[in-house]
Amino acid sequence: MANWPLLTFTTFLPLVGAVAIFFVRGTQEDVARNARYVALWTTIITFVLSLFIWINFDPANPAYQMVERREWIPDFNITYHMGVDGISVLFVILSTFLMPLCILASWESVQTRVKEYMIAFLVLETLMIGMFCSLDFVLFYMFFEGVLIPMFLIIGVWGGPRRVYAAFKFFLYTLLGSVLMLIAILVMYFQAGTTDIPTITATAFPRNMQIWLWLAFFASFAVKVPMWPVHTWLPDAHVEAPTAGSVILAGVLLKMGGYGFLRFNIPMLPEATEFFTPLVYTLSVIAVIYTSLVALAQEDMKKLIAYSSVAHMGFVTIGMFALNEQGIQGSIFQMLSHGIVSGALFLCVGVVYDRLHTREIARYGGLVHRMPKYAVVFLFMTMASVGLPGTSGFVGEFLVLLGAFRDNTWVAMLAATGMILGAAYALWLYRRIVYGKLTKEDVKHHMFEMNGREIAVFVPLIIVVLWMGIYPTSFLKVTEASTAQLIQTYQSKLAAAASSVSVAAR
Amino acid sequence: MMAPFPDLWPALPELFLACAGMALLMIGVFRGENSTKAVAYMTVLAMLFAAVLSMGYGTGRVVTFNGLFVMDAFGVFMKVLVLVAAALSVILSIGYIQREKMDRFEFPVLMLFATLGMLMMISANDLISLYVGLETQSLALYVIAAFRRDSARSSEAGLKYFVLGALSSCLLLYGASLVYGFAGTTAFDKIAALFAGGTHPSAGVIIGLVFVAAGLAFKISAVPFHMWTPDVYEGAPTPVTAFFAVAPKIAAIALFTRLLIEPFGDLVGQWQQIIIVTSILSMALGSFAAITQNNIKRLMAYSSIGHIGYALVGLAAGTQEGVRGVLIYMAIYLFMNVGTFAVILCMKQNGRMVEDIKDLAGLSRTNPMLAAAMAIFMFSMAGIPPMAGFFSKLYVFLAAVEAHLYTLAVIGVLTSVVGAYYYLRIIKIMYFDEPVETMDKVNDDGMTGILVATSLVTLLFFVAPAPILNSAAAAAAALFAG
Amino acid sequence: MSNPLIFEYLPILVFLLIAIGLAAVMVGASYVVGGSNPDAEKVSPYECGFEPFEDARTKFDVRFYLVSILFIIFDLEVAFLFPWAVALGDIGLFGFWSMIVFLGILTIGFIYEWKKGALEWE
Amino acid sequence: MAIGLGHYLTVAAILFTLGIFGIFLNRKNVIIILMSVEMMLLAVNLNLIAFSVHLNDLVGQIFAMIILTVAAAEAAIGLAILVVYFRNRGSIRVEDINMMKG
Amino acid sequence: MADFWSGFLLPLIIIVLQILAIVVPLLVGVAYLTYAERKVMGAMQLRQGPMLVGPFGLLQPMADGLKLLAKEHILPSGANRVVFYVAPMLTFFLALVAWAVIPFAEGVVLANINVGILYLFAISSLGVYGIIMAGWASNSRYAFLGGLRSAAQMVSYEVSIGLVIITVLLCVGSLNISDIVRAQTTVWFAVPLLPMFVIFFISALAETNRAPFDLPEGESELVAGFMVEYGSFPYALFFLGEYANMILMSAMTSILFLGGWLPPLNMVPFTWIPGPIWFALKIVFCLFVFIWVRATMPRFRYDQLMRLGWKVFLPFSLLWVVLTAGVLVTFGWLPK
Repeated sequence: MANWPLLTFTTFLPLVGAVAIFFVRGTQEDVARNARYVALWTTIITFVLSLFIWINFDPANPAYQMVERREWIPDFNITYHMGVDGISVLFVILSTFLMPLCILASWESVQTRVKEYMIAFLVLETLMIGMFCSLDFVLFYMFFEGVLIPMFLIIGVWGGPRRVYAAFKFFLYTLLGSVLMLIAILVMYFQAGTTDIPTITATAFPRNMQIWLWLAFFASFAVKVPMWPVHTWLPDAHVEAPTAGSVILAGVLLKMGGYGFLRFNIPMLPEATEFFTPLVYTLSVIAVIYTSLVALAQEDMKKLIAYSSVAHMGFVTIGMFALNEQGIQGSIFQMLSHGIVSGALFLCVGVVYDRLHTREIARYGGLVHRMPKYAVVFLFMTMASVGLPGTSGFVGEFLVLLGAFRDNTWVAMLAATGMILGAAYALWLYRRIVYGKLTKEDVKHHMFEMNGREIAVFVPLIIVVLWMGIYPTSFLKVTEASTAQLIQTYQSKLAAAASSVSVAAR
Repeated sequence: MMAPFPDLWPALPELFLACAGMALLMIGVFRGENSTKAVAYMTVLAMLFAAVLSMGYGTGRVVTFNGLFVMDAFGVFMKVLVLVAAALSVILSIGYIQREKMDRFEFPVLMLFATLGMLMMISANDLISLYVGLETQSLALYVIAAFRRDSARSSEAGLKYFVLGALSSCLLLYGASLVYGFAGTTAFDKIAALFAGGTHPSAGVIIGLVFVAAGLAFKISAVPFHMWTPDVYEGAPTPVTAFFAVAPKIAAIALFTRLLIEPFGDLVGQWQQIIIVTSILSMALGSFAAITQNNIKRLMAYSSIGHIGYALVGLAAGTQEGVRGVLIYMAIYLFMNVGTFAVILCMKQNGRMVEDIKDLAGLSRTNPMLAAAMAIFMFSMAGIPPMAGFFSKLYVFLAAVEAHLYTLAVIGVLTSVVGAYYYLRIIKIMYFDEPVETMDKVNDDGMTGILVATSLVTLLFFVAPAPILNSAAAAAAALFAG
Repeated sequence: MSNPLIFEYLPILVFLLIAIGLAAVMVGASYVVGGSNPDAEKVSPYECGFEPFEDARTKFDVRFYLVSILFIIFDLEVAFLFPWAVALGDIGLFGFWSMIVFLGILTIGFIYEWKKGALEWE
Repeated sequence: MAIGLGHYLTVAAILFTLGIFGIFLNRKNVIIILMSVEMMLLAVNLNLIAFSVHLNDLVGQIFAMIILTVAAAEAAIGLAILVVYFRNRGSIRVEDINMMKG
Repeated sequence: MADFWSGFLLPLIIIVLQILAIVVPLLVGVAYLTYAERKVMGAMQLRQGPMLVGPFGLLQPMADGLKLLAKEHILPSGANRVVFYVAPMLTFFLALVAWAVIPFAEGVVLANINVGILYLFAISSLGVYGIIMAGWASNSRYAFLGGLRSAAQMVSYEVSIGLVIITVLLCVGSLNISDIVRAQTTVWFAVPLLPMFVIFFISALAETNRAPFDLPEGESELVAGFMVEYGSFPYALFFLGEYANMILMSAMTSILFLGGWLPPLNMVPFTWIPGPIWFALKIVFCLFVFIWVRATMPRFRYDQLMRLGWKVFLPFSLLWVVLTAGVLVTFGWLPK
């Protein structure tokens, strides 16, 4: 099993499924049914396969594991280099975990062009996994950018009424950021002579260059995260995307930005990171508070959750740039948690949307009377989002705040304020939708309890949220070694730079 | 002074193509109009065979015809590209010219002769052979632009192309005359020797170089000499546009590259600024002007202007890596563009060719394969990985960054985002909009084959990029060694 | 600039001037001697009994264009032949065969024209 | 006053500029554009021959000769296209060449 | 001052005198060529020709000239005045200036330039301008069509003339006209290049719009073609130009194929007679053939005319060029 290219298999298995679906022929119903089943089984197998990655992963080892390396473009020293460490491995699992749920969630809600839909999702999965596994910049960039294509189509084809606008906005915003990153990658290539990520991580860049490179990377990842003020694509994209698209967007795509910060900005450009930390803090704090306030004013469920994502990701960036173990571990944990919780929330919205075809909060009310199980699930996820102890959200936010306190009290305090606001809008949303009297006619007649499939979607999510909340060590253990190494790299590089500066000054 | 017989071997592809062209002309004229299809297929075979002949040529640099003609790995690479592009265009045109009642056998033959001119351009090693090759190409192109005699648009396109082409030839010649006068020679090798070792050139040479560059900028339709492109692309018959968009561009870029690198390589400081400005303007105009277009051929015109801007980014670097970037760019550009035009040639509703972008509405429903192919090309042109177009941009920007042209690179990537917008617009129309009218079914094996082949190349380029990258690298190295 | 060259051509220049002068004098003299007394009928263009009702410079057969275009091509080829013919003794076999190839290509074009009917006049 | 290289170049430059202006300022007739092109080629040939004599090098004259030939072919094709155009549109006014805009 | 006199003015006066020595006999020759034509044709048609003015009608050309001089000028309505008048002047002018390079004997030539034959070729090519201008400027359909047809005819045959000249040049190796004549010392080119000689002469007929190729101005079809609107002395200029061109073409024929001023055989009785006389005799002979052809041959149809030029003469002369060059190269007979 050791020599088995597990990562490659996991990455490209969905693609095989996509190709298989591509060749499905027959009547429209047959094609749709077969496509659904092929997609479901492909994603499930991929998930199982990815569990082997976790099993084989040695948490004590901070280095990249299960490394595969092949010649790709030898002229440029660009290789096909895959591997996972403690930072990335859980994101891979997150992606593969959410995927079957997304397929299930779209089982009935997507009726048009099912074949293309499933292909798009499977391609998307390949790209996401590949992105988290790649250890070569060009390879990384390929996956990172490639994600735009299926996502653009998912939003644009199966999205809501303003899908075209949203799809364009999503695409162009992210593209704009990442092309600048491309330039930065090229500059690094010439500095380091390779696009190999571990090698570049070990390379020292001059301070001036670091500043520019950092900004370029930041442009890309800040849009992805998204940070205030470049977050505006997110509400649109979330609102217009189909439910499963929103889940993936919130669950995985946003994590790409955070992952990018951890993988590139911090270890590669420590001096610039140090220099820009105040900026990141400022933006994150604004994000946390401002978007929470904006979320309060939302009339659209998805929009509200979208803004909450911005706020939560603000926490993540704060934790990350606290640059201590608690902060970074917390931010990773928070990202995983948010991936599952916000995904689940979007699924909750999807459930009611499938019934009433509206996301306007005011149209609902009193659902608890008709759909008690749903009310429970929704409540649970809302609590997880707010950060109730015992749920995953609590662990992440707690660790982040802890880390932040150690670095900057003010930031931690403001972030904590954001948490309160978060509780406010989440609970208010829940109250408006689920509680109250059942007055509206259409709610009375159209809202039925969740069926088996829908429950099957939520059960694993609930289990995971509880698991993460009650026994977080099984996750934190995985990230621990790599985080420690990350911080150590960061500190030692900073120290080296400082000593060389002082040598120069002397 | 008895001139010795020159070594004809390096010019074998050209000689073969010339003979084949004349033979086909004779076959056509003796067999009559119904021989068009046969002549067209034979043209394709001739082009492909010429490509094989070019490839059979080894490495190293050979100069023949008293220094007028040069053959090296750079030439091989570019010639193969041009020949492949031309052959694909001919295949694309076969069905079209039959349907549109313009199946005169002169059409493929003219394309063959234009290709011959392009090969000569690529191998030109003297201002005279440069001019002769350029004109051999241009004269044939003028005619095929106006090939639909009964169409006012086609003849207008031909007229415009002719007038501006002639003007550009004049500019080029005026520059050539100045270079000749002030450098005292027209041979590239001698000009290069003149400036080797940092000799400062006289103002006359620089002015001449600027004029020559302007003339060539016309041919590659770089801003500010791009005015003809949209009109000609729109007016010319579509397969002709496909041909225009690819083969002559590749040849002209090859010529431009050789001219700037070989004889004027040591004057890089003098021409770099010009190329940078041209490049930026082309990228910007190509991106912004395309946004408002409704005709897809016109849009492709602006797109090609933009692409030339990106290719020039590589040239602006003036380094071996830059040239390699240009070569890779043109190679990938070939497949994307031929593919896109194959899609455009499939756009037919109720037996009538349509070329409005809005006619593509809902294509993904009515013809999912065509839409998928088009989407691949559009994403590729926008430079989104993993499509081939990403790699083409990667390598030119790589060169620009290496040459410390950061501003140029940043402007380049920013315009590529703007450009992405209009490529996305096409995808949006195909995928997001509801179909209005279905496209006719296309029964053309050649076209289908090209569609499949080009879209697969574009999509799967990343799997095995080495062949193209390596030969481009070898070609660039050859240019700098020579 | 060599002076002998100018002296060789000077007579031609003078001849040109004299010829122009002569032609002008002749026309001028007849203008003076003959005078002019036009009326509407006299100055109307010659027609076979019809009133000329429109400009005479209208469209005409495209063949005339064809002839002129063919002429340009062939006359220029003659321009290439002139120096070749004079220098054939110096340039040897290579020169000879080059021109034969050139003429061969020309012949191909000529055959093409012939078969396409560009040389037919009816 | 000896007529030197500079004079020839000046004349050629003037002719060339006139040709360019003829192309861009002319709003009347396409034929005038063709004639302007020919004038520019004339300027080029003048340049080449002046340089050829100045450098005592035959290449310039050969170049001029080739330009003459190619220019003739070019003019022939240009005229042919013009005729085709005229048959389609019934006009060769420069202002009328505007079917495609944008 | 002396410098000015000996270095500038004197040579100039000499040149002018030389020119007059060419022009005056030429014009007289033209005048009497018209007379000769009428007389010869009269004789061939068994009639007398002009007899009234002067003895044997010898003063007839003068009378014609005076008549034309005295005639009224007419500028047709709608005509382009400048072009209308320039056209005949151009025709006449070209017919004159071509003589600048014609050698009348060894060393007897106004301008012995080394590209004489090119000059001749160029000047004779320009002749078509006069015709086109006249046809266009007249604003008459007859004139317009006549001009076009005439121009098309002239350019068609000019190609063959060019090729014929090339064959001669191949045998000479020089563009100097005197050299061309000298090269025929052993044998006139009419002998080895007989087919070319024939082609050249026939093309010369077509080039001068003479019978049997005179249909551009055929009285019965196009009422004198491009000249229909001309009267008075402009008409006379066309007339003069045309006949001067005939003489010129005869001179070219003599130079290229009949050995110019050289005697037929380089031996005693012939060498007694001076070169100019031989030259004149040859020209007269050619002119006689011109007239003879006119008197005997029926007029060609236009399509036949174009066919002859493009489909017979052009390929044939092209072939002959290749043949000549091939033979010369193969046997090493190339000059120099």
